[in-house]
Formats: sequence, structure tokens, C-alpha cells
Amino acid sequence: MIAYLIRRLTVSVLILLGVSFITFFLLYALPADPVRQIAGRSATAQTVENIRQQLGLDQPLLVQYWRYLTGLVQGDMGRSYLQRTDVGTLIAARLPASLLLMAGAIGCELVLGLTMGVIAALRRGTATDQALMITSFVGVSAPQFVVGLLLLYVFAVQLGWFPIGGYGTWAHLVLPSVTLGIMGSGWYSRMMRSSMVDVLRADYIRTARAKGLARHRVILRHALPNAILPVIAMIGIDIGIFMGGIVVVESVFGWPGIGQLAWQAIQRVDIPIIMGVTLVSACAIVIGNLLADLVTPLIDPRIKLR
Amino acid sequence: MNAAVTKLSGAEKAPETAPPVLSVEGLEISVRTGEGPRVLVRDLSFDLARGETLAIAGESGSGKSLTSLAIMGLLPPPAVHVSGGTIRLGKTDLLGLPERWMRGLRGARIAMIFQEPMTSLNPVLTIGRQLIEAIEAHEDLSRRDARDRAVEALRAVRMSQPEARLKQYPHELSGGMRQRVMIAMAIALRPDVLIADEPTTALDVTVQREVLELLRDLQRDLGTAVILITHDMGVVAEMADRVVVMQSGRMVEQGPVREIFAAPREPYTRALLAAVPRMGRGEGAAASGIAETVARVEELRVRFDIRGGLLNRPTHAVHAVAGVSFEIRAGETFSLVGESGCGKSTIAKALTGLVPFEGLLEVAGRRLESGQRPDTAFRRGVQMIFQDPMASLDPRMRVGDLVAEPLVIHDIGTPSERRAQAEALFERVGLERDQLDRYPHEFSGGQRQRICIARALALRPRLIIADESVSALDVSVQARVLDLLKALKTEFGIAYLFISHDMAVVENVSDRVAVMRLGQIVEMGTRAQLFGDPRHPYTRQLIAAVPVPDPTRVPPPFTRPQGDVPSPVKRRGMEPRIEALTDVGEGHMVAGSG
Amino acid sequence: QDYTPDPDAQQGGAITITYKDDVATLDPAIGYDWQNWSMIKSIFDGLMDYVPGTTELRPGLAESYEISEDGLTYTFKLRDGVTFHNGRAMTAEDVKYSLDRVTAPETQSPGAGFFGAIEGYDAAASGEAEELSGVKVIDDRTVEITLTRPDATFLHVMALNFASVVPQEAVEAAGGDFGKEPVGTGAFKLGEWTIGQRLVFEKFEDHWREGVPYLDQITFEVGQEPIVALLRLQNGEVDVPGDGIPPAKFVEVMNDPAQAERVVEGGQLHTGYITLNTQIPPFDDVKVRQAVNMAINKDRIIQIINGRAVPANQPLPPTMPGYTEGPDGYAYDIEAARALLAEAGHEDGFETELYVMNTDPNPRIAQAIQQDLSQIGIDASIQSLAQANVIAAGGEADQAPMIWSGGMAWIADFPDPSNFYGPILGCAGAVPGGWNWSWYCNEELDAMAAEADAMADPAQAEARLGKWSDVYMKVMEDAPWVPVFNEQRYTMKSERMGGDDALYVDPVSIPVNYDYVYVTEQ
Amino acid sequence: MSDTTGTLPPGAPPPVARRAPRGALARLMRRKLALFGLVLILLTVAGALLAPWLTPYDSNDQMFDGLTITGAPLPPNAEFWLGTDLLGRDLLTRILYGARTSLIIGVVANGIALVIGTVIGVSAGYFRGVFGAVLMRFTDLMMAFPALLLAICLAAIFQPSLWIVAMVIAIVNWVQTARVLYTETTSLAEREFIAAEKTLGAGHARILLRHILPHLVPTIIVWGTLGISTTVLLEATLSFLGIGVQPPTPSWGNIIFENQTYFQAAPWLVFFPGAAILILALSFNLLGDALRDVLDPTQRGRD
Ligand SMILES: Nc1ncnc2c1ncn2[C@@H]1O[C@H](COP(=O)(O)OP(=O)(O)OP(=O)(O)O)[C@@H](O)[C@H]1O
Ligand SMILES: Nc1ncnc2c1ncn2[C@@H]1O[C@H](COP(=O)(O)OP(=O)(O)OP(=O)(O)O)[C@@H](O)[C@H]1O
Ligand SMILES: [Mg+2]
Ligand SMILES: [Mg+2]
Repeated sequence: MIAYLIRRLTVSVLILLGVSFITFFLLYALPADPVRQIAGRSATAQTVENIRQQLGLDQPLLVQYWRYLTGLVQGDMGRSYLQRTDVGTLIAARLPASLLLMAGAIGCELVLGLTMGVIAALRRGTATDQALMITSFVGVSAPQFVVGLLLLYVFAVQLGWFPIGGYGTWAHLVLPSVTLGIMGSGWYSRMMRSSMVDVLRADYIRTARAKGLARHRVILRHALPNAILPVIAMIGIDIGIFMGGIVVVESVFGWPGIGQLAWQAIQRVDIPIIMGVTLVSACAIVIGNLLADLVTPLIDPRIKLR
Repeated sequence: MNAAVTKLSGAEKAPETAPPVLSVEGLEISVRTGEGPRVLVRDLSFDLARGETLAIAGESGSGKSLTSLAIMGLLPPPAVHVSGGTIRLGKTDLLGLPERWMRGLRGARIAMIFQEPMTSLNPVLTIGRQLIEAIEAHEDLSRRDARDRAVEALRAVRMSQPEARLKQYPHELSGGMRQRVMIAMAIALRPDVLIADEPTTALDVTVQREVLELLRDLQRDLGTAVILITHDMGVVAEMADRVVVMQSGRMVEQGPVREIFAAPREPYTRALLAAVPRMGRGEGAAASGIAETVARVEELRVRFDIRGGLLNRPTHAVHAVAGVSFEIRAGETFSLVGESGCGKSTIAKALTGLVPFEGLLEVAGRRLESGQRPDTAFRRGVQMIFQDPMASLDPRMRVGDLVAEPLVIHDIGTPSERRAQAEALFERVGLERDQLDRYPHEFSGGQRQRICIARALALRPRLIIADESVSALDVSVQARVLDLLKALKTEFGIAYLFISHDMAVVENVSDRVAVMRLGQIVEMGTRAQLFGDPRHPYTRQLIAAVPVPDPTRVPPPFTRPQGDVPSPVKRRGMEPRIEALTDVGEGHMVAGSG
Repeated sequence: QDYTPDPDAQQGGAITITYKDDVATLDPAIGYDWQNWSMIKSIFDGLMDYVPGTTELRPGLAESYEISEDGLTYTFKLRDGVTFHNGRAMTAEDVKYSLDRVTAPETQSPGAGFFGAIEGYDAAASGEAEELSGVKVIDDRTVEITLTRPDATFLHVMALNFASVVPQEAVEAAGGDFGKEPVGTGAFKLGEWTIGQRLVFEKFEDHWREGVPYLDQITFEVGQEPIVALLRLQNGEVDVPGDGIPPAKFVEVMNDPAQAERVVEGGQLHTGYITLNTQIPPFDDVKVRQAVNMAINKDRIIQIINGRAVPANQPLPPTMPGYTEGPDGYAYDIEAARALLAEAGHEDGFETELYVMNTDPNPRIAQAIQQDLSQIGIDASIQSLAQANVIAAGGEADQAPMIWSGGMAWIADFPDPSNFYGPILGCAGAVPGGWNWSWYCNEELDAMAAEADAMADPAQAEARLGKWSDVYMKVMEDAPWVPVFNEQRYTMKSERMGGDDALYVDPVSIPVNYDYVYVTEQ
Repeated sequence: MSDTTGTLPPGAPPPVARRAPRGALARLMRRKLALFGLVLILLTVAGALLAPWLTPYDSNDQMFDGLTITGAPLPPNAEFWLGTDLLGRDLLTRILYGARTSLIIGVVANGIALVIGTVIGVSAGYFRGVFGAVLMRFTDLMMAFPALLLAICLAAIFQPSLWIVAMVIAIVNWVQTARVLYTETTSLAEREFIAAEKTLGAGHARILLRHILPHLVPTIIVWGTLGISTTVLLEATLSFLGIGVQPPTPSWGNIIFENQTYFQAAPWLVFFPGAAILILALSFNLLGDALRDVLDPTQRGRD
């Protein structure tokens, strides 16, 4: 177990290195000069050169990358070009909100997606199945901005059940999580349905029924844990997909996460922030995958970590 | 509810007058297909008396499993369903019962043990959970009492350390243990009727023996009525009071076991009994020593690494095959017997290039040395029939295509020739031409194995490896297949490497036999030498475990050797000790002192 | 000429204002964004200031100032009793420190260039000198600033955020994070700042201007989608949506009398224009540029943005001093445009590219322009890019033939006609990385502009504006731009907000002059 | 899980000699839903190709009468069946022309992603060893990238054009498919029938194509059809960032994105293109589901 963890972490670090390397070079290949933005409209060529030197942007890329890495090892993610603040601080201030939102979304995906998938599998081929299939496609196809505003309008403005955006209490978390989770729950329900259909055909389900177990017990205790395994592996992947969605969801709900930070940084080519956000989300993805892998043996004792 | 039932303890036979506990009348089971309904079982009637053991025997695909599922109300929905007749448990009509009521009866008054102990237990729940929930589903007991009942049930099936077992998962148990858990689960609530569908087919001879003894003891103690489904007439003879013989969805004969064995009325029953392999009836001399050698195995070793540690390096190794040598000559059937896990299949895999090996292999003049992979020509020379027919057929292909596939791979013939060949092969293995366009899941287990055999025959190889290939077949088909194999052997000079745990079959088909244990051969010789004069204690034990298809015979008491089974797993670098074989006369080789 | 306080104004109360984008920094030397511009104005003060809601200069931290005969020396007399938020009294040293700081290269201030006229600027900006030699502390209350050339805009420069006075010890204590822990002399001080969520400004009790501010507290909630901000405003949770009325809601709001009543409209020092790159053929031909000017249907474009602008015919917006009344510029006339194009040898039109920033409504405007151009045979493909990429493309001589300025458009830093010339139309901006995206360089006009700016004597103000007017008219003859419209600002306030409407569309303290607004009920 | 005790319908045709039609296509055609899906897809393709003949307007016509005086778009009416957009263009026309872009993105780009994902996932799962490990680490690396960011960088570096965008989307979207198929392939490769094929001498190509791939079809179909909506919307996100298909070229995604803030004032601008995406995705799903059942013999007798 320990050996496994160490091995996995080593691989993760290598992956993160790869991510940082590729991102770094991609970002500096972008056709936008950060120094111009810093210097402003009234700057002279001399000022621009000065700033370029101060930021070390006149050095060869590899040198810059090496500097970035050495900084990173010491916990320094650099300073934002435009906000003139430590990137680490900026991200640290916003990360918890994003993680909370992702956790909420995963919860929503699991609850909605699994329920829909299980019901569809049990009612296979019926109108319910078809309706759920359409619902899941609506979930996947609906633009998140519109879903978010719609939810906000109905449940916060009209019904007043939830606050109109913001951050702080559990009530604030519900609508953003649902908005972010709706797409994933569409995916999950489809996956859950197909894996559930397979599991329902298994011999041990027949055994469970032969024991005279109640229907819900057969489904919840025997079928569900077996069927959920492929879905769990998805959760890790999900975090990467969320990164696109949180930008929209966070802005609709005024959620103070890294999505908004990233969006602004991308618009203005604030490279240190983009780097930082990329690395942090890569970390989240890697950790998410690791967690998913660590959880599976808890559900399926046959799986050994190797 | 069970407590109210008076148990007839120790009764070998139920009184004729007592009302039947289960009665099936005019049962008809159909399947809906794209082309309309098809009847699978028709007009089946039988009664089951309290405390009685009724065996349902018959060829594969005759509808035995469907019947038992129908009684349980567990026919696979929605295609397969009961289309006529009645099933009564006591006075209740099971077919008319709503699912909710039926659920109350399942497990409590009728319980079932399935054929596949490996897949019939939920892999993600502990044994304890699965046992306890079965009890809790029917009786209002505290968790603690339910647990005690579970332990008691495990003890009843003679599991060692029952308390500790509760915490284990199915994959941590051997096949025999799993089957015992299944039985424990079935008897925990003392059901009136216990249906056992091929409870021992998947098990070793020695384990089979144990399980059978167990069932008999339990039945004697609890007075449960048992429906035992099997195609092994030896098992029928040892276990049953009465027999129902089925053939292609119909009952052909029914009667007390002694009568049926002594004087079968119907020709099918007679044929069935005639086909039963019996020990000591093997015939034919060993192929003479001058025949050419078709296959040679020299100092074969196969190791599977077990990885671990920080760098995931191999730390241990399973010495699945540890220095095995033998030769197979043209027209000879060479058998490997031995308990599960002794390395039989691994030898077969090495010969077919599925695992890397050390040593030397030679088939039809083509040599293969350590580390080499077989080429196409080598592969044409040796074909294999696998243990599990369902698993070894691609479920998404039509069986006709599957049988013709080797021809396609080796680029033989035109499509129509291949089709013709497939049809011919199909008939040869006892299937019909018009089944060529079906899919594997539409066949019974036995039928599927015939498909596998047909596929293996397609290339007319010099050596066919039959790994437990007839274990799943009913006796009559088994006999036909064995006859077929025999015919092919003489026709084309094909040799067989026959792998089985069924000593009776081995005794019937083999020219020479090798007994394996822990990856090594402990005894090897001609059939006569081995069965007539077994020298190694292990060989003797195997022979003693075989059920004898003679209901008049009282089986000798069976004792399983105690103590730890030595393990083929060794630390990396450690080699297993290889016991040299000594010739005790005329090529009869025995390990150690004998 | 000073401001008369609102007689109805009430003291106290707290309001909530929302913004979409996070506040990057509150460091006056750095902050140059839509949302932090007015916040910095409330936290800091400069020597000069504007009369609230107008473009008129008035003294700020300086009590009075004197300009020497030759217009090269400014002597500022500082006010007494001004204290920083940290309690220390402000002195002339602070003024000097602040100007040295904003021009020092380490500060990387985007506004450093504004101080180019101060003596010693070049040495300081290149890092050769530690300080600006032109800024001298005469005594605690007096600062003397020497210029290298007369500069009529210098007082405006001293009213810029970049010229705000900051306390050295607080800057040093913050160690690079002054932008997150600002200390100034302004009417409000920073209370709490939760990154990504909210900033709370609290009334600075010891503010030197008596009775200001009115409010006790302002909460800025950031990261709020404008549409949602409006919903919250309608729900009574927000007092002013900092980003104004979102276009998607504009018609709805204006059609509802109850809401329309609370809408505030005002002019802006803004011009939306298309740059035509004079270095890239065929835009190197003035006829082509003029033809393009004639081809744009400005009314249609204004209709597309729901009439929230007025058509423009010259670079300066109408509210800017120096605006030339009268001429209609190039009238919308497709026939004439075609004819001109044919004259230039492009009767079959040509293909080109139109760069635009990718936030609504700019891509839409670009599409309208595209359609107009297609009427005269010009096939312009649109490059809708992130702001940074458009700016980068504009800064290359051969990259962007046409750029629609929206979203990055010129909103004046200070209300003076010169502000629309230098970097965006003058030769100085026509360099790689510069902001003169037309790459238009007319030495003659540059000379005229320099002359105009040298007319620092207040007596010459009229003449100076006339000169500027001529400059812009001459620019229009060369047509490096297509001025399209001057945007009107529309914003909303909650019912309880009081104060002159002009404070909500303040031309300088964009978007709201926080110091002077108040609430009528609490 | 219901118990079937029903009897056969009277007058059911007698069992005939069963040699089912071998063509999967023929069987597919017998399914109404599949046919319905196919018809919808064909209609979409036809709409995209025949757009110039189907509508009297051009997709870029900013019509004078397409906006109200205050510049608001028109709701659906007799002249503009689906209403007009914010520039006074006919929405129906734009959706028809937009189908061209969206089909390329949702079908071609998504298809390419699916193919890359399948090839990488399946080969990594089947071949194991160093080759498989390298492929999987590469997949992990790609997976660790926030997809949107990668897309933004790639698209910004190359000049935006439809095909570049399609390529970028393909590059970004194959990862999940690869990951999922990898897992499935590893367990499939362990199955005995694959061993059986090997002993018959079947080559890797044959095993992969004839025996492994067919078993992955259900998963591929689920991911492929769900991917349609996701990729169409991703294209829109990229357009929105200025690195997608450039205006005024319509795509369903960018119609939604351009107008999403107006969804209360002009819901038709979001609803119709959204419905178009949904219908396309659903049609493929109907077709795919049927295809899956047709290809899975154990599911026969269920239609
Ligand atoms: N789901 C099904 N659909 C169609 N036909 C089926 C199905 N299940 C079983 N059959 C057919 O029903 C017949 C009886 O099958 P059943 O499994 O009862 O045989 P069996 O007697 O148990 O054989 P075996 O000894 O091989 O287990 C066989 O011909 C089989 O092909
Ligand atoms: N791929 C593998 N990796 C590790 N160990 C293996 C592998 N395959 C087989 N073994 C081990 O090798 C030993 C021999 O297995 P093999 O399958 O040859 O037994 P067998 O005699 O055929 O048994 P059975 O009668 O159950 O088929 C067993 O201990 C088994 O656990
Ligand atoms: Mg059976
Ligand atoms: Mg074996």
C-alpha cells in the first residue's frame, strides 16, 4: 500500500512536470506580449525593455522554465503580471471555493446520475427508460450558462428558496452544484445504466434473488456496488472536465473560485496565473484519479493496488 | 414457519403415503424469439416427497436448469417464461403467486444451489453479509442471532473457523469452500425443498466427494427434500432416491433409482446408462512404442511472477509447472489428472503459446525452445479445447463463423467451402446444421462445448489438447464425443493431451496417464499400470474419491488428508524441489520412493 | 466654481455595489481597470481633483498652485491637516516619494509615461536616477515641480490616480503587496478584502474634506455576472450594478417605467472607432480610407446596441473640450464610397481582416461593419480574439488591417483633447508594441499638437482648444480612423440611492463617485 | 426483473426455420426508433447541404426589418419562422447554415476523437508492456490538462479556422474515451475466448478488430453520442474566446453563446439551436442504441 502510494505519487509528479513544461511553452508561444500590457499605453520602448528585463522575460525560454520550476519547488508560483500579487496567494484564496463546488457537483452527479441510471436499467426498454435517456441528453446538451440562470431565476428569484448567488452557506452551494453537475449526471446516468444492465444479468444477482431478498435490497446491496465501479473511475476524469464548466458557473453564481481567476487571466494573458491554475487543476485531476483508484478496492475487495 | 414443519430425521425414503412437498404438473416453458415462441420444456410432471432426493438427469440442454429456475420463479425475464402447467409447494400454487409472496418463499422454503460457485457469490460482499442477509430476509432476528445462525450454518457445512470466514470475501475462498458457502446459505433457513443444479460439476473429484457427503448428511439431519440436477450418473447412483430422466425438454422416464439402474425401460435411459463411464472398463492397449512421437515436452517449467515492493519488482513466483517431461505418440491419448491448481492447464497453455516457458516443446516435428513463440505452422499442429465453453466462444459471433474461423485465419478454402466444412463438423459433433447461425448464448453448456470441439477439429491438428473438455457434458453426449475423438484419433492419427479431474473418464479414454501435483508429475504410466497398480498415495486417494454409478454399492468412507496443502508459491530465486521419477517397471514411473 | 454640497444629503448608511471582474489591485500606481479606477479615487487623493460629476479641475491635496511665467515650474502649496489612514500627517516628502515611485522602473506602472514632461523623467524611468530631479520639496507644505517643456495638461496629470499620494512606510511595510493593503488620504479606507468575493470600504473619519464621505460603508461584491447583479438589484440586494445595465436586459428595463425611472444616463469621454492600418495596402491609400468612412452605417450599428450611443464623426467625443461642432464628417453614402474605391483602383473591392475583441457586443458590431463593407465590395473576415491578442496584433505594423476598438476603446484618462492624440494617433504610438493601431504618423500634426500642448497659459486655453480642433479635423482628412459612435453610459441605482445623477455617470470618477453619493433611508 | 408468466399472443406466427437475415443493416432498419433517428440525421445533413435552396435569406443578411426600432430581435413570426437574432438575421437560416459547422464538429471532430481514443485505449489495454504503459502515461498526461485550457492554447497558436478548431477538439476529447476503453480492453483481453483465438493462431489485428472491438461498441456508442453535444458546445466556448469558428459563420454552439445572455428577452435564440443540438445527439443515440442491440446477439428478441 505504502509502496503503491509512493509509486503513484512519483508518477504523478512526473505527469505534473510534463504538464508544467508543455503549458509553459504553449503559453509563451501565444501571440500576445505580456510586457505591453503591464507597461500600459503611455510607455516608451525603454520602459518596456526595462520591465521585460525585470521579469526575466528576455532570457531564453528554457532558463525561464528552470527558474519557474525552482521557484515552484520552493512553493513560489510567481507573481501575477497584472495583479502584482503572489499567484499562490490568489489561488489559495479561491481554491477552497472551487473544490467545494466540485465536490458539490460530484455529489449532484452521483445522486442524479446514479438514480437515473439505475431506474433506467431496471425499467429497461420502457417509456421511463426512454424519458430518462432524453433527460440525460438534455442535461448534456444544455448550455450551462442558461441552465444556471434558469435555476437562479426560478429557485432563487421566483421561489426564494436559495440566495441569488454568493458564497458562504450550504444554501449557496446547491444551485451552482446542480448547474455544474447536470452535464455530468447525463454522462453518469448513461454509464450507470449500461453497467447496471450487465450486473443485473450476473449469477450473484440470481443468487440474491433466490435467497428471497427484497427487491430494493438486491438492487442497492448487490447490484449497485458492482455497477458503480466503472463510474468511480470517471470521477477523476470529471475534475478535468469541470474546469471548463466552473468558469461559467462561478460567474453566474458569483462563486469566488479559480474559474473566474483563470478566465480573467486568459483574457489578459496573465501567464503566471494561467500557469498556476493549470498546475493546480492538473494536481486536482491527478489526485482525483488517485483517490478514485484508492476507493475502488474498498468497494471491490478483489482489486489489489499494484 | 420452518419450525412448524416436522422433520423426518434419518429417513432414507419418504413414506409413500405422505403428501408431496412439491409437485410439478404438465409444466411447459417457452421462449419468445424473433421468429415467435419456442417451447423449451413440455409436459413435465413429478412429485417430490418430504425428505426425498430426486435426481433429474438427462442430456445437456434437456431443460433441467430451466425447470429448476421455473420452480424458483427465476426464469430469465422477459423472453423465457412458463407457458403452461402448475407448480405447487404444499398447497400453494407457485405460478399464480405474486412476486412479493414468492419472495417470502424463496430461500426460506425452497432454496437453490447454483452450478457456478465462482460467479454465484457477490464478489464485493463478505461471506458473512451474504449469509446473514439471507437469514434476516426471512426471519425477524437480531443481528446477533442472525450471525449465530450463520456461524451455525457454516459449521454445518463443515467450514473450518466459521467465525473468521464471515469476514472473508468470496475470492479468498477456494471453489469447494465457495460451494459450501452456497450450501450453507441454502440450508440456513432449513427449507422444505433444496434444488441443487449441478452442485459439483465445477469441482475437483476430492472436493466433489466432500460436497456430496455433506449434502447427504445435511439431508439426513434436516429431512429436506432435495432435487439434484446432474448428468453424472455416479452422483445419481450415490445420492438419489428417485430419478427423472429428461431428454430434449421432455421427461422420458421416472422411477426409484435402483429400478432405473437395474432395469431401465426406455431406450434413452438405457443408452444413457450404457454411456456412463465406469472405472475398470477401459479398453485398448497403449499405443506401441514404435509409433512416431507427435509431441514432446522436456523439462517444462512455467513461472508466474508475483510483483510487489516499492519498484513493483517480482518478489515471488508461482511455480505452476516445475520440470515436467513426457511424450505423446501418434494415435495416443495421454491424460493429465490432478487437483485444481496443480498446473494441468498451464502445460496446455505453454503448448499453445499462451504463456512463456522454459524447457523444450516439440509438436509434429517443430521444436520450440525457452522463450520462443509458436509460429503459424506450430499452431496448426496443436489445437485446444478449453475448460469453460461459454467463456471460450466470442459471444458476439455466430457459432458457424466461430467454427469456420480457424480456416479463415489459416486461409483455407473459399467461404462456401468453409461453410460446408463447418456444417460437416457440426454434424460430426452432434449438432444440427441449422444451428450454425445462432449465437453461443442460445445453446446449453454441453452444446457449446461441442461447438468448441468442432472448432478445434477444423484444422485437423496432430495434437488436440482437451482441457476438461467433457466435464460439462452429459454422459450420453460425453460418450459420443469421446467416441468421436477416438474415431478421429484412428482416422487421422491425432494424439490427445487429455486433461481432466474425472478419473472415470480418464480411465476410459486414456492410453497413458500422468498424475500431477504441485506442478510436477508424481506418477505416470499406462492406464493399466496406473489404475491397476497405483503406487503413489496421492494417486490412490484420487481414485478412491470417484463416485461409482451403482446404487447398490455402499461408498467407502472418505477422509481428506489433513494438514496444509503445500504451495507452489516460492520466493524469487528459490526453486521447488523436484522429485525424480523412478521406473518401477515397464515405464511405470513414480515420484520419490513411490 | 467649486462644488455645492447636496442639501438633501444624509450621513451614514451602507451600500452594495457589484462588479463582474475581480479587483486586481488598489495600488494607485498600477490600477488601471474599469472597476478599480473609481475605488482608488476614493481611497487616495492627488494634488488635483475634479468637481464631482464634471470635468472641471479643482485643487485636491494642494490648497493652491502657482505656474511660472514660462509654464515650466509648478509650485503646489499643500493643505494642512491631511492625514493618511494610518494616522500620520501627509507632507511634501510624501508627494515627492509618490511621484518618484510611480516613475521608478521597479514599480512597473502603466501610468509612468504620463509624467514624461517632468524634469529628470528619462533618467528616473530608465533606472539611472533614483528620483525625479524635477520634483523638489521646498518645505513641509510646498512642492515644486519643474517641467522640461510647457504642458497644458499637467494639472490633469496631477489629478490622475497615478499621481496619488502614498505613505512610504506603508508601501514598504506591504512589501510589494501595497495594492492589497492600500493606505491613502482618501474619503474611504479599505476595511476588509476577501479575495474573489468582496471588498469593504469604510468611511475615513479624519478625511480632510469636511462632511465627505456621506456613506459609512461600501461593500463591493466581485465576480457577479451583470445579469445576476441586475436581478439582485431588482430584488433589493444591490444598490448599484458597477458594470451598468447588461445589454441583454436593456430593452426590458427601459420598457418597465418603474425601472426606467431609476436608470441614469450620461455622456462618456468615449469614442468607438475602426482603425485603418495606413501601412497595409490598400489602406495606405487615403481614398480607400475615406471610402470606408463613407460606407459605415453608424445608425444601424447604434440600433444594434439598442441606441445606447450617438454617431461620431471625429475622434473627440462631444463632451470633450475641443470638440468641433458643425462638420458632419464623412456622411453615409455607399455610392460615393464605391466611386472613391473605384478611383483608387479597387472597383472590385478587396479582401481584408477586421480584428475585434471577443466580448459582446463587439463581435456583433464587427459583423455589422462587415456587412456594410461588403456593400462596397470589401470582403473583411473577422478575427474575434481575446483582448490581449487584439492589442498584440495592433502593435505590429503588418498584422491587423482593421481593428474595431470596442472593449479596448479610448476612454479618456483625463478630460483634455490631447489625451486622444499622443499614443493613439501620434507618431510616438506608431512603433512596434505601440497603441497607434492605424500606424498613422503625420509629422506636421505632431508638431501642431506639441505646439498646442505648450500653450500652458490659462489665457491661451481657448486658442489651444482651437488648435486641437484643427488637429483632429486634419486627422479626419487623412481618415486613419472611422469614428463610429460615442457611447452613452446607462446605469441603474436602487430606490434609496440619493445624490445627483451625474455622480453615477461621473465622467472622471468612472463609474460612480462614491464620495458624494448617499442613501435616503437606512 | 418482473416475473414472466404471460402466455403467447394468439395467432403468433409458427416458428420458421431460423436463418435470420445476416445484414445488420436490414435488422437495423426494422427498428422504428433507429429509423427515426436516421431520418432526423439525414434531414439535418440535407438541411445543411441544401440550406441555400431552403431559405430565401442569406445566413449573413442583417435585415433592416429584422430588428425592432429599439434594436431588439423579432420573435418567431410568419416571415421569420424561428425569429431573428440580435443583428436582424433570420434564425432559421442561421441554424440551417450552422448545421454545416456543427456537423463537422459534432460528427467529424468528435468522430476523430473517438477513433484516436479507441486506438490508443485499445492498444494500450491489449498490448500492455512498455508500449501500453507509455501510451497510458501519455493519456494520463493529457488527462491532467484542463481540456479547455489546452484547447485555448492550441487554437490561439494556430490561426483559427473551422478545421483547426475541429482538430483541436479532437485532440482534447479523445482522452476520456481512451481511458475508459483501456479499462474495458484490459478485462476483455483476459477473457478466455481471446486466449482461444490466440491458440487458433489469430493475429493481433484479427483479435482486435473481430473480437475486441465489437465488445467495445456499446461503450463507444455511449461516449460517441454523448460527445456530440459536448463537442458542439466546446466549439462554442472556443468561438466565444475568439479562437473558434469566426463570426459571422454560424454554428449551433456559437448561436447559443452569442445569445445566451438574452435568453429571457429572446428565448428563441437559445431554445432553437439548443434543440437542434439535442435532436442531433438524440438521433445519433437512437441509431447507436439500435446498432448496439443489433450487434449484441444476447439482446435479440427485444425489439
Ligand atoms: N435464455 C434462453 N433463450 C433461449 N433458449 C434458451 C435460453 N436458456 C436456455 N435455452 C434453451 O433451453 C434448453 C434447455 O436449457 P437448460 O439450461 O435447461 O438445459 P440443461 O438441461 O440445464 O443443460 P446443461 O446440462 O447443459 O446445463 C436448451 O436447448 C437451451 O438452448
Ligand atoms: N496468469 C497467472 N498468474 C499467476 N498465477 C497463475 C496464472 N495462471 C495460473 N496460475 C497459477 O498456477 C497454478 C496452476 O494453474 P492451472 O490453471 O494450470 O491449474 P489446473 O491444474 O489447470 O487447475 P484446474 O483444475 O482448476 O483447472 C495455480 O496455482 C494458479 O493459481
Ligand atoms: Mg443446466
Ligand atoms: Mg485448468
